[in-house]
Amino acid sequence: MGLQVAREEELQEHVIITENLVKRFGGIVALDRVNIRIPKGKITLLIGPNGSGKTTLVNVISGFLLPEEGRVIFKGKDITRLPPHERVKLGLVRTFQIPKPFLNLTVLENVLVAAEGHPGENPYTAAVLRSKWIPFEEEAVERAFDILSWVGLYQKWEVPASDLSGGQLKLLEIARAIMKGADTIIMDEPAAGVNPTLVHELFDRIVRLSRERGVTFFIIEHRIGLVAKYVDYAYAMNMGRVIAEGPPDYVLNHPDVLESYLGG
Amino acid sequence: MVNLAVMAEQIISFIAVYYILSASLNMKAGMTGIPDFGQAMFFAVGGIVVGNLATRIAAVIAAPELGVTRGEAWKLVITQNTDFVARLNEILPHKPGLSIAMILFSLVIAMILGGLLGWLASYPALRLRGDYLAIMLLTASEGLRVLATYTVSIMGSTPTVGLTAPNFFGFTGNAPLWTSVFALIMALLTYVYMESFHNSPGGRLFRAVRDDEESAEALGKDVAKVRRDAMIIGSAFAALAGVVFSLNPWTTGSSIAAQSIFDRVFWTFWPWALMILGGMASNRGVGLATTIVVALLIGPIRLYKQDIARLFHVQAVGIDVGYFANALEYILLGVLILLVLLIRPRGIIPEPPSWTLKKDKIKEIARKYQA
Amino acid sequence: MNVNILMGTLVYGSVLALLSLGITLIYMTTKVFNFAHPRLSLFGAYLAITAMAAYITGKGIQPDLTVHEGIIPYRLAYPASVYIIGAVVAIVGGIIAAMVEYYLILKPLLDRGSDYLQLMIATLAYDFILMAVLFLYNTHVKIVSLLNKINVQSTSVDFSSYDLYIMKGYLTIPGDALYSTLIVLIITAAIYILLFKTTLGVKMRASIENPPLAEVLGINVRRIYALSWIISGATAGLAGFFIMMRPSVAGLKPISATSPADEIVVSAFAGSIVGGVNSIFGSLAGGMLIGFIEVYVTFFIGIATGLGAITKYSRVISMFAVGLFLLFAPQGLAGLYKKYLAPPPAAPELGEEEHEEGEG
Amino acid sequence: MAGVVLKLEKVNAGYGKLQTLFDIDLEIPEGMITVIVGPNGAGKSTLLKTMFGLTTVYSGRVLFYGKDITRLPPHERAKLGMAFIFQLNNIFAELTVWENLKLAGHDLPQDVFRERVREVFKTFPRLRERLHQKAGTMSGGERQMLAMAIGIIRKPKIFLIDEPTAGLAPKLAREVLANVKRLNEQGYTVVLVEQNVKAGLEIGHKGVLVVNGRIAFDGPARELLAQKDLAKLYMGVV
Repeated sequence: MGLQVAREEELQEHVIITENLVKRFGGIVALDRVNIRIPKGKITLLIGPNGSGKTTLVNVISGFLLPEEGRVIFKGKDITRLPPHERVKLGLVRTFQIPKPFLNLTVLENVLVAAEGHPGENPYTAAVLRSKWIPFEEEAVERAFDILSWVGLYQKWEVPASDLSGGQLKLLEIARAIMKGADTIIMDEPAAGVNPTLVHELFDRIVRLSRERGVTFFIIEHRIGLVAKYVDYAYAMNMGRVIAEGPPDYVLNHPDVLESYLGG
Repeated sequence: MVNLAVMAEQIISFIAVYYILSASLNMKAGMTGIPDFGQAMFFAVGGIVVGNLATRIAAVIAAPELGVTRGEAWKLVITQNTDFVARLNEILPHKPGLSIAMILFSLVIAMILGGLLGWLASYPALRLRGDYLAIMLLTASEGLRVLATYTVSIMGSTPTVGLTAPNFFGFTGNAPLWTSVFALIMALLTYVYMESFHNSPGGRLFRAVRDDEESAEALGKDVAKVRRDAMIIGSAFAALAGVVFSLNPWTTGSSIAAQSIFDRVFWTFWPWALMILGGMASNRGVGLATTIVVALLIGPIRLYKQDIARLFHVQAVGIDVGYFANALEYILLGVLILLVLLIRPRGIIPEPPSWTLKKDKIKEIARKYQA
Repeated sequence: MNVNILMGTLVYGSVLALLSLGITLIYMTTKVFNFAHPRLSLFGAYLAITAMAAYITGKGIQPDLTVHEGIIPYRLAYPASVYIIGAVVAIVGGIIAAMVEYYLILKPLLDRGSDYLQLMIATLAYDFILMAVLFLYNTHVKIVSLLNKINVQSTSVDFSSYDLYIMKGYLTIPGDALYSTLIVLIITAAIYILLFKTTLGVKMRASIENPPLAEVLGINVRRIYALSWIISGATAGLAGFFIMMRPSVAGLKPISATSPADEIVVSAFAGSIVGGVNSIFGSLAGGMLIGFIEVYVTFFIGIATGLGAITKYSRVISMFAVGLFLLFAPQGLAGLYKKYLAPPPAAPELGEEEHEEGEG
Repeated sequence: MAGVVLKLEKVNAGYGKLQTLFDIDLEIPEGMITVIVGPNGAGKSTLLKTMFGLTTVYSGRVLFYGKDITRLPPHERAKLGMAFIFQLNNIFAELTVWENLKLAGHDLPQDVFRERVREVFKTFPRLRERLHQKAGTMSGGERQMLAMAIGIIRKPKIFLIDEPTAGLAPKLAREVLANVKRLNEQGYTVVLVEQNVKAGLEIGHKGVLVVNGRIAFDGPARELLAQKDLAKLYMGVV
């Protein structure tokens, strides 16, 4: 079978590379030698029917599950055994299917909490030595507004997160991820439960972020019809295996993909 | 006859104690979401430090002038508390250095010990959530109350009688006035601190952890540390409230006893009521609620309960006036809490955002990025 | 073997078992730790005292302290009807206080979606109000003087000298130790029958386990919850009756509006938590266990170590029990039983993969 | 001509602020199995829950035998003769099988209840063997049986079943679908949400495809199954 070895130029072009990932639950093989490569600065889509192993793959890449075999390579570094928060520090951030905002904080505050290494977060000095963190905070607020206007939440900066709609909450999650310094964002079903108009708005933003800022997106989505036109590359999985990959049109018309969606 | 100046001094003292205690609770429960139903035990630390530590040390230092050995002074100040403190009070007015040193000593040591106890209590706070944690802290406070009540070496006093602390403000010439001023200054400093902390990235982080721990963790925040810090700092302030209470004869009624400083109604449940009334995580709300409620309710009731009760002519139906006054406070507390929960669950001033920079400054930055 | 201590343990353990049972029932159905629970007991006790005093004075009954000889020699100060009236009125009082709490305070808050903290604080607020009402009632009716009239010579309510006593040789067995234990056993059996042998009990267990499914099957879940409040109030009232009969158990002060409820609250919660807050039978066992440790075990530790004073600290033991169980065995005795003693349930069959999120 | 049990007219619905269903028009014919399929997140479960009043309806009407039930709470619908079988937690795991059944028939006269229990045992003989076992200790397939039995005891006019095969091994899934079919053969009207399109449509009479919160196909199940571009349609590409 031979282990696939990541070559130099592959490492240059691809942010995430998985090599022969295997993950079992009891007797069931959830991931069966999965090899994927996520191109840098592009939007990659992952589709597949229920139980095909998509969520397991995302959990392995983001560090919430450890694989039995295989490797996960992020920016040329083997991160297979790295805990999730270490991956966050490297720039790999995932969002959840159900957004988890800080409900009583304003949109701006939600983004500001994501700032890394804030000197003003030390509770023993924050109240007394304000001058120590004011410059950092000013800079953070600037970045936060920059990001908010990018994701399209600028108008809402003063509103508590509890007043946002489902789609806006997903935008807020993206904003926090970028504030955190993420250059690679894995999203689990960003369009689930969001009305079509907002889905288009959300993906317009995602496209802009990837084109203009070079952010890499890896997106699981079921509502393929809505989002297919926005993505650059697609993977399809079934029964724990990658059954097709390529441009979205090619993958969506692949006979194995069509067959797998109808079940056995 | 009601002496207005005295009344003002007394009420200000009560407001100060309650504000510091409620603000401390607000940091733990309102901002960080730790349901601290054991607030009384942190408060009691302040009482113990003043009653059993500062009092003894002052006695030991002043022993030669009182004609006893230092070893005797250490014991006598407890065993013959009233007499010995009376003698001490005669010479303390001439010793401003010692008095001030003892006040500062009480403040510093109590805050350190309070913080330490908060740090200990933060261990269950990291493992337990919600109502279980509330019960756990309540039980811990009750357990410490029993320990302190029956262990003379902790309280320095027998269970019910209590200790009288020396008058450390005698040197000012007008002790009642200056104890009240001292209490007021402590309360104002607490207010400034809490306001400043709320409007800092640290305050924002506390509130974020309260809203969603997992999300904070996912953003790389050390949630355990945040909860621990909130318990330490918050509890230190509770101990500070205990010191302000214990140094002040207006509030103690001249006696510090385990029964009174561990009282969970006075030092746990009233602060909860005040915090909920003011608005959780709303420092201004807590300050406002404390001022109004203490000035109009707690203060007058505690101080003039007999007079108030007489207004109701309850003797006519065979109800004891003193009992009625006590009952009145509880009924008012209960009804007040229920009304707030039903009518204004977010309090009189709902939680504000953390204005880390001036609002104008933020708006100025905002304008730059108007897409 | 100290009979007095054993008897005291039985009364105190029974009181705690009854209180823990009530706390657990409310936690299982209404999801709140009811801080006012011990005060419901006192409410029942106050009504009971009043009723008993009124009955005794009304009928002009004089206490009779002679020992009746026979196969079982005994002494009973008043006719049995006096005690029965007391117990029944206590139960009714407990139920009234509980229903007021549920319908006037907790239900409105539950309907507007209050969180656990707000519910907990509301029970506290109710506790204050109830306490103040008892306070005022006490001074208004002057229960003490009422009782003085019927020759209960004490400054506060303590009925123990008028209790049933069985006297055989040197042995004196107070009646309340017998019937409080008996009643706890009967209640345990009755609850077992209710829960496992009647349709109502099945409905109760169903409403606790899966309220939406029960509702879909047409069961009025709200009414079932009200029933649990009734049981909780009734057992609280009964516990109040026993506290009144023997307030000296475990160092409780004689009954007054504040003291017994405030002192016993931690131990009662300890019983519920040690039992595992979601287990009815666990709460009964937990209450008994805490009572046994607080009275019996500390007494013997005191004798063995020569530190008689240690019994004063008995309530610290409850505190440790709460801490240890919450931190290391939050499911309590019931959880330990399930883990180590009960037969394991069959493993459910594995799905194809971990269950992915359902659709939104 | 079979009657119409349930009718949805221009229904817009969702959870709280999140709208997931758009302009749904649908008829559920009497005595048939109607199978609702569609990709995850398309709104098929929401559609089923809307029929039982478990979602927020913003506009439109839901009719049950011609009666407007749009604003009726779930337990009232249960009394009208509708049964909903949840995807998860659809039995009382802490109760025995017998207690589960007794609970389902709590408002029935004794003799009727006995009769229905006999009926249940005819349909699911396996449950009789497990009668005094705690329901939580049974296998996944047996649990689904019990969930349906709870419904049968109430003799509803319509069964709404939400993804009964989710998370089950293939063999068990087939068994569960066979049970649904048997249910229908005894005369019950069934609405079934099923993730396995082929297997679901094979037992169904009517097929409904939901994509992106809208109905993309509504017709005979066999016709839907035979659609050449079904898979594409299914993914909402077309």
